[in-house]
Amino acid sequence: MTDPFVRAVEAVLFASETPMTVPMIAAYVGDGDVRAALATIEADHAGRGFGLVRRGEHWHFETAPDLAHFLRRDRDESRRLSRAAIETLAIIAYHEPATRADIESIRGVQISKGTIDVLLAAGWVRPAGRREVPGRPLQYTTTQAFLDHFGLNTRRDLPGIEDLRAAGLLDPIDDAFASVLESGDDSD
Amino acid sequence: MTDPFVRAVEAVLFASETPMTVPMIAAYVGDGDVRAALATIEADHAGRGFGLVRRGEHWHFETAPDLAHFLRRDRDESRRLSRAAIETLAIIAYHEPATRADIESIRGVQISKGTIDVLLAAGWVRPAGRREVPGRPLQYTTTQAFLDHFGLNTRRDLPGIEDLRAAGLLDPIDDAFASVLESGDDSD
Amino acid sequence: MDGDAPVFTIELDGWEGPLDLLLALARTQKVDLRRISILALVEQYLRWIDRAAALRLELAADWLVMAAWLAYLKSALLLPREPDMDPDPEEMALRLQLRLERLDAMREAGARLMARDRIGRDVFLRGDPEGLNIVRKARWDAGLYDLIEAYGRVSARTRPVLHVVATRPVMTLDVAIERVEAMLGTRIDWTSIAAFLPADADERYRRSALASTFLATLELARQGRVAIRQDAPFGPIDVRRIA
Repeated sequence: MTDPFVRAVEAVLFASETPMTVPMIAAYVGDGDVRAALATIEADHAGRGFGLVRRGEHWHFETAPDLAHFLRRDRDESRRLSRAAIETLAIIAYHEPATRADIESIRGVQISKGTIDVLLAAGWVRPAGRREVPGRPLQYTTTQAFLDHFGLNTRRDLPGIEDLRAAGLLDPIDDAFASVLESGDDSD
Repeated sequence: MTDPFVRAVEAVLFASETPMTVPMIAAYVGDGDVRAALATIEADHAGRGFGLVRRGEHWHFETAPDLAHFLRRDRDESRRLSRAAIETLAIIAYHEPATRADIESIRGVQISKGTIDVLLAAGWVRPAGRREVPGRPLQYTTTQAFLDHFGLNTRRDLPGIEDLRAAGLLDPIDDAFASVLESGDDSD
Repeated sequence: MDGDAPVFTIELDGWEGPLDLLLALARTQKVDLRRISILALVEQYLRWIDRAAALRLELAADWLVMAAWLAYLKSALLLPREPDMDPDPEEMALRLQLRLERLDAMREAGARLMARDRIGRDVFLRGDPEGLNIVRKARWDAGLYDLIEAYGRVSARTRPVLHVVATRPVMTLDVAIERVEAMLGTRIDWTSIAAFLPADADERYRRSALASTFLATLELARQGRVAIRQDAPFGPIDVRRIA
C-alpha cells in the first residue's frame, strides 16, 4: 500500500486534464511534501508504459516515447507544419524574444501573416511586449505549451542551443561580423 | 523494467479515450497474452492513486474511488450582492415577515426568482410560513446568520426611518449633493 | 559545373526566396559553410537566374535585386583590390556567408525540434482524464451600510416626494414699486438704483430687493413715470423721475 499522500498526489495528477505545478497540486491535496511525492511517483513509474514527466514547473503523466509505434494515430501531423512555420518557430525559440523583422532577416524572405498565426493558434508562441526601438515592433516568445509539446524542461534543453550560442550563431550578424573581423586573421 | 508487452498494453489503455476490450487492445499491441498483461497491470496498481478497472468486457484506468474527495476543491469567491438582492434583503429585514408581493410593492419593480434564491443560499433569509390571505403566499424572514453577518444583536438595531432621514439616506441623490454644497457655503 | 544542371529543374516556387536558393546551392559545394567559395556560389546563382530568364520564368523583384547585388559582388571580388573600396568586397562576402550560416543553423534547429518526442505524435497524455473540479462557493460581500443604504434608496424611491422650502427674506414686487415711487417723489436727479435698496438689511434680503427694485423700475418706466439709463453693459443703472 502506497503512502496516502503519495496516492492523493498521484490521483490528482492522473485525473487532471492539464499539466500541474506544485502549488496547483497542493491546492487539491492539502499540506504535505508534494515534491517528495512527485519524486516517489516518478521513480515508481520508471520503465513502465507511461510515467511522470516534468516540463518546466509543470508535471504530467505521458506514455513512454519508445512505445510511440503502438500508439501513433496520425503520422501526417508533423507534415502539416510548413517549412516556413518550422523555421519561424525555431527562430523564435532560439532567439526569443524575436520580432517579425528578426525572423525575416534570418530567413531572407518576408513571412506571410499566416505563418505566425499558425504558431499562435497552436499555442506555441505568444506576443511578449514591444521592443523599444523605432516602430515599437511586437516581439514573440515561446510558451509553456511549447515546452510541453516538444518535451523540453526549459529553453536550455533546446537541441544544440549551447553549441549555437558558443559558435555565435545566435548573435546578430553585425556582432558576429565584428568578432570575425577581430579574430579573422588568425584563422587564415 | 516491466515486460515490454505489459508496457505496451499499459500505454495503449492510458492513452485511449474510451474503455477497451481485449480485442481492441490486441489490435494495437499485436500478438501476446493481453489478459495476462491486464492481470499484471491490475496487480501492479493495487493500492495506488489510480488503477485498472474492468467494467463488463471493457478495461480502463481510473483514479481510486476513495480519493474522489481530493479531485474537487472548494473555492470561496467574494462577490458583491446585486443591487436587487441587497434591496430585497433590506425590505425583508425592515418589514419581516414579507412576501414576494410585499417586496415588489415596496421596491416598485418585480424581482426575479434568482434574487431571493441568492439570499436563501447565503443563509440570510428563510421561508417563514404562509400568509393567510388568498393565494397563501410564502413569507420570508431574516435569520440569525443575517444578524451575525451584519453585526446586529436584533432587528431593532436597524436604524429607523427617522434615523435614515437624519442621515440623509432618504434624500434623492441630487438633494443630498446640494445640501453638502450649501453646508459648504455656510462654513465660509 | 554542368553537373549541377539537375538542380535548376526544380520549380521556382520550391525556393523560399534567394537566400533559400543560395543555401541550397552552397550545400552542393559539400563543404563547411565557413569554408564555402562565395565566388562559386555567386556564379551558380547567376547561372540559375540566366536559365530562369531563358525559360521565361517570371522572377520576383527580390530575386533580381539579389542577382544584381551578387553580380556586383562578383566583379568586385575579381577586380584588383582597391584599398579604399567601400564596401569592402571581402566584407560583403563574409556577411553573405554569415547569413547563410544563420539560416542553416535555424533550419537544422527546426528539424531537430520537429524530431523530438512530441505530444500527440510520439508520446500521449491520458486519453480520458476524469478532470478536476473547482466547486465555487460564493461568499457574499455586503456590509451593514450597504443594507441600510439600500433601504434608504428603496424608501426614497417609493415614498411620496415632499418638498419643503425654507422661508427666506424676500422683497415682493409690490413692495419694491411702493418704495421706488415713494423715494422718487423726493428726488429729481439721476439716482443709482442701489440707492433704493434697504441699507442695513440682511445680504440675502438685499439681493432679493435688488431684483425686485430693478423690476419695479422697469414697470414704472413702462408706465412712463421714470426714465432709466445705463451707460455701458453691466454699468450702474440710474433712475430719474419724469416730471
